[in-house]
Amino acid sequence: MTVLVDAQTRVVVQGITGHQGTVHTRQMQLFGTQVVAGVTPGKAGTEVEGVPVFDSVRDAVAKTHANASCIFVPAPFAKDALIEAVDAGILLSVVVTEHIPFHDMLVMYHYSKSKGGRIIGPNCPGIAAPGLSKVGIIPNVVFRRGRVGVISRSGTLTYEIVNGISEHGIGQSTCIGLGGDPVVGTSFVDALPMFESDPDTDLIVLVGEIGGQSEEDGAEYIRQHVTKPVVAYIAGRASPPGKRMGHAGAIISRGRGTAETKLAALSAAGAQVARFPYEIPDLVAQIVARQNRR
Amino acid sequence: MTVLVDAQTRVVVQGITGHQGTVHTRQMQLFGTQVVAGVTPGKAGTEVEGVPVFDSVRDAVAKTHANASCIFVPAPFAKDALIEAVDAGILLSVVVTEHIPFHDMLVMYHYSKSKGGRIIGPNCPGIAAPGLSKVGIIPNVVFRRGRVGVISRSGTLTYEIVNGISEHGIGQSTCIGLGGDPVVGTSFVDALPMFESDPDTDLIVLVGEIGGQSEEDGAEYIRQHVTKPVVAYIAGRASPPGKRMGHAGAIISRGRGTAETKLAALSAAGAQVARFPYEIPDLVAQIVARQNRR
Amino acid sequence: MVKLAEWRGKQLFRKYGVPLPKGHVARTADEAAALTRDGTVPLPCVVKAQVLAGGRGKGGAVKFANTPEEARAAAAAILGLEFKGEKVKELLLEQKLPIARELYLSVTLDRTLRVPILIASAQGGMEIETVDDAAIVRVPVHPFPGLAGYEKRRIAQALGLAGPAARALDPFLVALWELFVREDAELVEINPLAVVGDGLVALDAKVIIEDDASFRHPEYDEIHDDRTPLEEVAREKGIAFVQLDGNIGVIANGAGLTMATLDVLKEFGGNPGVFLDLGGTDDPKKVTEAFLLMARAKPTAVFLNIFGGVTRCDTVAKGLVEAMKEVPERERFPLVARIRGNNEKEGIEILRAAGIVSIPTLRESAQAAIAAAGGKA
Amino acid sequence: MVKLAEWRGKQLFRKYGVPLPKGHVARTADEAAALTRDGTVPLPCVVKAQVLAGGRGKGGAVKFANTPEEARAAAAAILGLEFKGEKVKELLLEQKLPIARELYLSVTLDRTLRVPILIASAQGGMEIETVDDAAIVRVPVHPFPGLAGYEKRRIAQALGLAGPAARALDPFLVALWELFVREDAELVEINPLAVVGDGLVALDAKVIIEDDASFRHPEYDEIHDDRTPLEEVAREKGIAFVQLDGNIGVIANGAGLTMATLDVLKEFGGNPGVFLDLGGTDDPKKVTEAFLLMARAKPTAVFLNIFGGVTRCDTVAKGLVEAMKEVPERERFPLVARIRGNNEKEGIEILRAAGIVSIPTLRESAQAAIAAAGGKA
Repeated sequence: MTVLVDAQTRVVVQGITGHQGTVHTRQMQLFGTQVVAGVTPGKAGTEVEGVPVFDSVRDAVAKTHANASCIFVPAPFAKDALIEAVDAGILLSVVVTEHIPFHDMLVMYHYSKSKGGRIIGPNCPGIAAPGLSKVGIIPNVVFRRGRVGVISRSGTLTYEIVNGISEHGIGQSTCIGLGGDPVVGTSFVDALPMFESDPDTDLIVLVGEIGGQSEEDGAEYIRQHVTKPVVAYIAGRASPPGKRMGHAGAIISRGRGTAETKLAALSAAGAQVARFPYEIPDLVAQIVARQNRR
Repeated sequence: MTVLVDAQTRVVVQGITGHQGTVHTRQMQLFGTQVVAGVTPGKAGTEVEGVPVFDSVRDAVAKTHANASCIFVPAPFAKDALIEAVDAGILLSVVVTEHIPFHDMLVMYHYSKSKGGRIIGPNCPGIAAPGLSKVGIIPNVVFRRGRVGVISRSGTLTYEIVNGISEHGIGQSTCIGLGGDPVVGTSFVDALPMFESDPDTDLIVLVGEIGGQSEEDGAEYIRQHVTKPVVAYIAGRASPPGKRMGHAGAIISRGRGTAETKLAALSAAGAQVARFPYEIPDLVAQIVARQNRR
Repeated sequence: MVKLAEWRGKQLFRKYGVPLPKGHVARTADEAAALTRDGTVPLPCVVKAQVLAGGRGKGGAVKFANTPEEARAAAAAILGLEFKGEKVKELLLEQKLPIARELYLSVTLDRTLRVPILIASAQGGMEIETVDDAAIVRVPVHPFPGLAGYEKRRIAQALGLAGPAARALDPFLVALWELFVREDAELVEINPLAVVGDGLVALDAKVIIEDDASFRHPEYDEIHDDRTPLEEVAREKGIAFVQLDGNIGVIANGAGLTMATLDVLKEFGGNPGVFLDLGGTDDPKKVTEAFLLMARAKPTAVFLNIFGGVTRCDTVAKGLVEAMKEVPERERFPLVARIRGNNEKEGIEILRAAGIVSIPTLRESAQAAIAAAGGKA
Repeated sequence: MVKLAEWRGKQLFRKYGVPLPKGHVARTADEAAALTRDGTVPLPCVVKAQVLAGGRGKGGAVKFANTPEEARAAAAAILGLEFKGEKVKELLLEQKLPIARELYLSVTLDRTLRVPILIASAQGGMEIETVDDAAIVRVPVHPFPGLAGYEKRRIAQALGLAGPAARALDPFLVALWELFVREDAELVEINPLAVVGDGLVALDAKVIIEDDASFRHPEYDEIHDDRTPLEEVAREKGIAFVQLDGNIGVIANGAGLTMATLDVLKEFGGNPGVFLDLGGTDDPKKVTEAFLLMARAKPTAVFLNIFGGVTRCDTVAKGLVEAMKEVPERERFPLVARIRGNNEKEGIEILRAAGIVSIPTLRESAQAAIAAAGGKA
């Protein structure tokens, strides 16, 4: 068992003929991902990096049995692209596109959910399981195969942290970048149980940011359900609090959403809290050393 | 196991203080149904036929653990009532109300489905499992406990047919009146598997009408999946074809939807076809006699 | 259902941004001449009878005009025509456009999939039933996200549109979808949808609004469709009433039972003339009204087939007896009853007291009704 | 995000049918006098500064007038005021109404539930954060079916409304919901929502439109909010740029890494002054632009922290070196770099050639940046 992707994952890249789509198709292939199809309306019959391009996801699925999608199409068309993937029977979609209106994402999320689908992102680096498959844009070089699960709201910071862990000689089972948008398809609470039940994961690294309360919700989940060790870091202690959502937003979060409340909640839930990104590899190494002694 | 309702079914009646709501609450009680709550906004704290009334389904569920709803509220408010039931966690709703705009029903159906709910109706007589529970308005007197399952698109015709079967000394396991509207929550295709897998049902009576193609779809399901004997009747051979949906509707049905196509499909699927309602009890009796000989 | 005349359908089209030919309604020949003279309707133009039936072109209900005088003559020729039973009272005058191709586009309900479905064909301008199945594309649309990009592309492709014409299709699709959902339509059809240069124009408009949604649409209260006068009265009273060409009146409760009753009557050689579905009433006054309505249809005999459920047999019997009193002696007709179910005994007793016999089985009562109507048809 | 001034918010309210006091915008004192004299704005009236900040009442930015001359005087007093950093250029004049009670109503996004959420309180007219939690009701609404009847009833009850006032609430709720969804709002707030007789009136309007939806809303292209001029330039160039009060400029890529960089700088006593998030660019020109923008903010030193993923280290290095050439000698500042990841070696080499040293660890590079900026704050 693995988390979300494995060697059987067959990826269709929506927006494959765009710059990002093409670049990351190549990178996914180098990672070992089975990229079986691309979709760009009007470009059927062409190829990108040896991958056949189709006019629609339906055609792509019919011809290649794709079972996961990686979406690079521009924000104004991302909702349509996701609906197309869901309607074609794709149950896992990684939405890399940034700046998707959250109203669109609300529809994407609930529609996908009603059909049994799962979205990672939007505005996310995606998923990577070293040695098996990658769906998204996390740089290949940072990974090393191993038993640490990584769940992060950040992009580049995730690369930095995974790289740091790898430089300590410790590998990862699966890494998920959830994306930093107000509405994400998969949050900490959704991802934690996958890692908790994954026999290939021994410990979990959680990387959060200020804003929202998904880290607090994740902490509550950890407190109640997670038995594996958790190392957590929250970025943004020194940043000005965001003003998004104004007063009414403040009512929803009511004294949550700051670095302090998140760190306190995670700490109370039993997570080991890193104050800086570079402390994470050390904490992970200590736990791995203890686990190896057993 | 039973079909949809049993002795554990706890009914909340939405629109209980209306004339129909009150009358049928009493009838359901006489049938043996556990009617645990009623809902009429603004009438909380009152009682109807000894049943406590609440302002909202949420309150009713919290106080009485209702797990099924029977909806009598007028058509303009029926959509809201169903959404309220679904949001309160009710997974089975019998919508008796007639004249609900089909656009409303499209929303009701897909929303309910997305939450794992099931709707019977609208514009339907509901479900009855003699000796166990009734949710709806089928007259109590027509039933007799037994092993015949009845699925019907009609109202009064169902009563007539069930009564005829009972007068032959043969009882019913469960009877479902699906409702005759263009969009129904549960169609023959949805109901047939429940009866096929119900250990308390030995044979199935299917009562259809002209229009639409749900009988043809049901016939296809019977052909592929149903092992129990089926007796079928289609009303409307002598009726003028409906003009609903005009030309475009004709394109969708394309040579289906008439009494002839329905009867032919059912017959080809192995169902015994009655030409008149009064032939059904005889056909049922013959099959029961054969089954008893085994 | 509320079928809208072409010009009303086009009013809705305009509200939702569908490109239309320049046009205007006229109710007299003078108006038609004036509209073309002052440029409200550019010439040459087409003059179309505003009737609900199809086949207007072949039926002489559509004419062309190059001058105001021709427009006047065309209008005079069409106004007052009796077209498939409908008298022409209104005309729509529209600019005649240079049409490159005629397409078909509609949205209606798919009962099986339980979603709206878009139907498109590159073969427009004819009745869609006559188009080969392979030339028609059907695109179901889920009501939650609504019309998605890939669905629009499928339709553009099916219509053979690319480039600017495909872009021109987009507002049609959005408008059709929005109109269908927001106006509670059961059908929105554009046939033909004309390719004119790089653009598209809706040449005809067929919109049917669902009856059950009429509480949300008081704007259609005034619009009648092809009901007979008695059917119209029935509708106002909430009784399902349909006139056929036979002589036996049928009163039953519930659509299924009513249809089954017709099936049995027909089987034994009877000829149903009117059917009337009481529905689930338990109001004796409504029964009386229904019965008087039946009397106005002048049946040779009436067959009453009631199974009491929600409706109680004694209620129906009481209503019936009241009604019989109001029908004048010379307008009376033989009545054969079959009442079963809830309060059956009381009902039978009330009928018996009024001299009406109730026969318990459907087969025998139907045969008795046929005999009462003068035997087989 | 696009914060709309009260009068613009009310334009949207009007479009969606929300009852408002009679009112009009004025930009001069003469206009204010004329509007009240000719009855466009009935007297007595309220004269309100159209600024985005709250607390206008206490801050002297709201005045009352009983005569056109008083309206002129009030307008003259408010126009040109500097209110919380914003200059008052526009006024909204509105009829003063007899208010019985003040309520609160808003809709925004609940990130956790992933649905819009209606928030209501019977305690309106004050900042909602100061209202006790128990006096606030939150009603999440699923975007597919939209606002349902029972949800409306919950809100009416929470607001203490019954009878005609509860019925008067209905159009407010429908309008708030429709506006929120169709106009891509992230907040729609009515505070206070005033009870006036049996009716309800929106006295204030706060509408924030989501930035990411701006491609659907060209109508807001002209509206600027509280960004500084440099932030405005950054926005046009698609660079995330925020000015703080410190002296060290931070350039990083990705929001998380940028925030982590600030955390580390602050920990070692540094004082970040500007932060600039390059995002996932791999265009050297964009790096150059970003760097020149940073130069205009006049930092004491700049700390560049890049982890190359999508962004390649050599791309950033090239863009940086180009930018340094364009900054005049006397405006230059010390630069401390840390570049890691994709094409790290090439990037380090390019920087070294331009005389910029790259320090590999975050801790040491941050400390070097603080030292370059003149030591701890």
